[in-house]
Amino acid sequence: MRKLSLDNLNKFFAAVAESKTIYLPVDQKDGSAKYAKWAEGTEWSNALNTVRSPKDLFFPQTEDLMEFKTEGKNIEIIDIRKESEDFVIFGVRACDVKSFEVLDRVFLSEPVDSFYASRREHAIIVALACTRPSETCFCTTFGIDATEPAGDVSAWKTDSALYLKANTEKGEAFLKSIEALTEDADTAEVDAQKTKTAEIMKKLPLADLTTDAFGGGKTEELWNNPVWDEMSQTCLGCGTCTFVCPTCQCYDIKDFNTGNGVIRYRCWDSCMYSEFTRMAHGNNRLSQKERFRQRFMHKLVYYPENNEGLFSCVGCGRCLAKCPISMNIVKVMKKIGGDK
Amino acid sequence: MQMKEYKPLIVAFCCNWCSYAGADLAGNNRLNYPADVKIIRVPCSCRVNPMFILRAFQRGADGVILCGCHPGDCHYTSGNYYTRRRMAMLFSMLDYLGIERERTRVEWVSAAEGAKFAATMNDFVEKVTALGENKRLEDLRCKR
Amino acid sequence: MNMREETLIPKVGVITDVRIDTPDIKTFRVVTPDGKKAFDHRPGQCAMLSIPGVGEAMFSITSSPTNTEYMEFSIKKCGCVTEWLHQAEVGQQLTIRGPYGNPFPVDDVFAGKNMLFIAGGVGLAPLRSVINYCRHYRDRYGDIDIVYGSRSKDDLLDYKEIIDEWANDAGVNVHLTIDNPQQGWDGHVGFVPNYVKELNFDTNKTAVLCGPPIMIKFTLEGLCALGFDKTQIYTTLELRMKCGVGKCGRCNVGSKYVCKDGPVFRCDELDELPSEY
Amino acid sequence: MQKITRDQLITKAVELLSNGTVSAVLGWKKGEFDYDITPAVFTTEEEINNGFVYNDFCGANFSKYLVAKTKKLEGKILVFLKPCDSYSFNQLLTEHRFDREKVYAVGIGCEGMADVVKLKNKVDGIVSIDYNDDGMYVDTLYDGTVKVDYAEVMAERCINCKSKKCVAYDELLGEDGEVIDSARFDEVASLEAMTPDERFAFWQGELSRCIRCNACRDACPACTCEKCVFDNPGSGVENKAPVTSFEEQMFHIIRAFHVAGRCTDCGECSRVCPQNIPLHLLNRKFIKDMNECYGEYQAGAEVGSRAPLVDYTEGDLEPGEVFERGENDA
Repeated sequence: MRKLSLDNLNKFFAAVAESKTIYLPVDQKDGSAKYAKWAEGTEWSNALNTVRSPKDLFFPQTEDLMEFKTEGKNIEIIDIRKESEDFVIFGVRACDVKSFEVLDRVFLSEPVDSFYASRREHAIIVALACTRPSETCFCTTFGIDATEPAGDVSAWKTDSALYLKANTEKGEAFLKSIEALTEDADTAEVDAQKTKTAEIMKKLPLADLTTDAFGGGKTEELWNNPVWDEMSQTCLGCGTCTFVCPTCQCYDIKDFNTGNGVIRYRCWDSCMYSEFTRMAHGNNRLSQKERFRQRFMHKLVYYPENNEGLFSCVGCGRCLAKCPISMNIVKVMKKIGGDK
Repeated sequence: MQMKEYKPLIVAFCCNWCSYAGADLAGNNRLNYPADVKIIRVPCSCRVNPMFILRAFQRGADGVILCGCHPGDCHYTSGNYYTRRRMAMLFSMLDYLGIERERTRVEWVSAAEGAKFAATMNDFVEKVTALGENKRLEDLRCKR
Repeated sequence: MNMREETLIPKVGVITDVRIDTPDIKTFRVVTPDGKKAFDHRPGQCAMLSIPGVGEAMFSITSSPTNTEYMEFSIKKCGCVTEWLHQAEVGQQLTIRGPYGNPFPVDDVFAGKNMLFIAGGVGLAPLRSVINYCRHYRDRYGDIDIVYGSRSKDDLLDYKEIIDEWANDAGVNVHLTIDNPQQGWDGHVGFVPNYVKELNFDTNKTAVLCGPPIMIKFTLEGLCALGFDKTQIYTTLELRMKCGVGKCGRCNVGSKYVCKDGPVFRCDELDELPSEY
Repeated sequence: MQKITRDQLITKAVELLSNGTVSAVLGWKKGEFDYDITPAVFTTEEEINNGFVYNDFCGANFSKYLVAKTKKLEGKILVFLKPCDSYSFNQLLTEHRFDREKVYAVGIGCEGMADVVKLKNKVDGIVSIDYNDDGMYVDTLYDGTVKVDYAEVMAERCINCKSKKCVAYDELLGEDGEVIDSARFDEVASLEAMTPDERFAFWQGELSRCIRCNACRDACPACTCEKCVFDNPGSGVENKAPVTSFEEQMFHIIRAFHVAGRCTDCGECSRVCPQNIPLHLLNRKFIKDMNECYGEYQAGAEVGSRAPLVDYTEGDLEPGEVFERGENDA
């Protein structure tokens, strides 16, 4: 384990930034945080997490896929892809690190999504252990240890220092590149922090939430549950939950005619939108109940069925904080699983 | 490198009954006004939806002017009265968002006012030229 | 740049023939600009066609894989992309990518079986690929029955091919029907599900169904009434798709993605899916 | 803290349900942490006793739900209207969006609602909240019990409340208030006083956070189109994500314009925005302009009133004069 004095933090960012772009959580005017590029003078946010998840950095909300030039009846396809450059995502929480695994299984399964893969391969993830989880946190439900985040490098921030531990080859190379700024350290302070945080995690209001009622193979059992009617009745059908979710990955592909050509781009889409499944001949999910059910069934049943039991939720709590009507996956899980 | 002289692109929505005829008259009378004014004929100034104005800017317009019959003279009795309120509100909103107010204008031009049409366009183009390119309400994709 | 292949980036295709089949269905022949078939496919698979600026949509490949020269798509005018295609002329380029989805199990499950094909309207498009495949390798399959119905005689897709070729093949029985009586039509009149029941097929067959959802529903009931088991019946689904490779999430039904795990499903597999297709 | 209590509302709801006046109740349902309250439809006394809550986080405006619920449910539906909700209620009636006969409206006085974001910016790890006369006592994960004054966390829309008068109801609980001469346009005015460059920078900063979740639209009681122009592929402007800053601007200008004259200034758009964009400042700009140019008008104050943008007078200001007006004021 290596140790970086917090006094050297800016030197560290500057040193890394010489060769790679660093993205880290920074505060916004309204008090929330977002991932932004580090530049001289950028302050690292103390916020527990960002409103938008770091999935943006691999799977941006909008991205151009290709361009077309048309002339008469002829079409030319222009491949505008560029290999990503190396970059560092700094301060990713354990839940969000886990979300990358969820996304990987979609985008890196055959046929591999080259846009996503290129960024993923060039990213170094420096994950940060939590010390002050919020009441909306429930990552433990999904077996995530917030005190021991995965990622290429795990980091622990104490009052005076940042402790760093490499988990992968990429991570080791990264630590090596900043060796001059860090020193060897024992794990005492980190261990103490972990114990303390673990105690807090146990006391969180959602600590006893379980996934027992869910998982692959439960489609038939849960599909006709009257809960869907009841819980979806005031859903607004907006896309807030899906857009702040670190694991939601549905997208749309659209064309934009610039007047000089056509750009085909993709953008996030939401299964909560009424247009999501609309075809020329009709729509197979006509009511908000069906769309609402799709979202939660996908996260808690369909996805685990296809991915050896891995749930497509990481307990980050963003949807709990942001849903305009405060309806969320925890309420659904508790209602179906039996409120304790 | 020689600097190319900046010429703004102006979109003019002209009502079919008055302003479009006014533009025609300006042409017939050989009155000069810049060729950078692109006229879009609409059945009534009231046909112009706020989205038209924004889309004109998106597609590269540097200024948008809306011309209709004089209040009281609308072919459809009251269309331009509604336009007047709508555009007043819309342009005030654009101004509120920090978009230069000289880029938008409403002008009443009758079929007999060829000279006014030409003068209005000359004046508008001059004002927009002074402002330079539209940067605040542009869609970069359309400039590739 | 040495980035890996990207399935979302299509190839250019060119329309070399447009056949007007019915008032609202045209069949387009598509090859690459150098005159070759864009890619190989299996019966029942689909391809994404697009017109830049208009949109992209999934279509089943109606020509048989045994046709190595070109692909054909029978397309009904019903949305943005299809409407645009319907006014396209020969020589128009479009983009094409694929093949997507699972094919019909023509070489294993279907081999040696008596085949019963049941189609309604434009639902013949995906089946034509299998039918022609089976006709091409005639000796690998038993008897072939084809039940095809449409609104009227004019709405029968590939009518000429059916009459001139299919009906003349040995061991191939074609049963046509239209919804309402029509002058110049001396064949059967009535809906497909009823006709299937009337024909009273023996159950020593593997059935393949495609058509509007309501037809599929009642024909399936009819077949089961005749004693067919759901494991003997195959159908092909259609849902909104964007990526074609099980990532965009649109065609997700239960744990399946129609584009990747379908579009061909055995009817007993469908029973395991939530009824949302 | 609200003067109207949960018990009062429950008693009323149960009474109306059991005497058959209504068959369903639109109300607030308790959440996990006392502040995450969900609008819900209650149909039995048991459901009401178990789940119905009313506290300072019951800000959601129910009026829009009536459009869908009156079509779907048999019999009358009971709705509780806070003063600002009652304006939306009237506005929807003006636009014939639901059948008044199918609704039993109970007006309730309101002392101003709390803003969860403000509370969370003050207090970390909220476990539960007690409401006392002198403030909220928030039980937290890290700092024990923290006392928060109601005024500290009051929502912006309530600080600048325009009216405590219920303008529509079948029955009123508590006392009716008065229309207030509020300072709600002050922030708009201070923006107007900035230079165009400053205004542009301000709005770029705000709008660039937009994720186009459409929550502002979907929560807005004035946005009741069956098909929104931004969802309609035929409109040519359908978009699901703000690809460029232009599309951000367009969405928000058009959203505000489409409700101009119909917006009652209930503030739901700003409340639901996950990125805390002050969307009400766009709506209020239109309201302020219309008040100044075409006379005072409050949407929803009475059923059947004619909004400024569907009306005119021959002597209206010219668009150019609207700008000059600003300059003369300054």
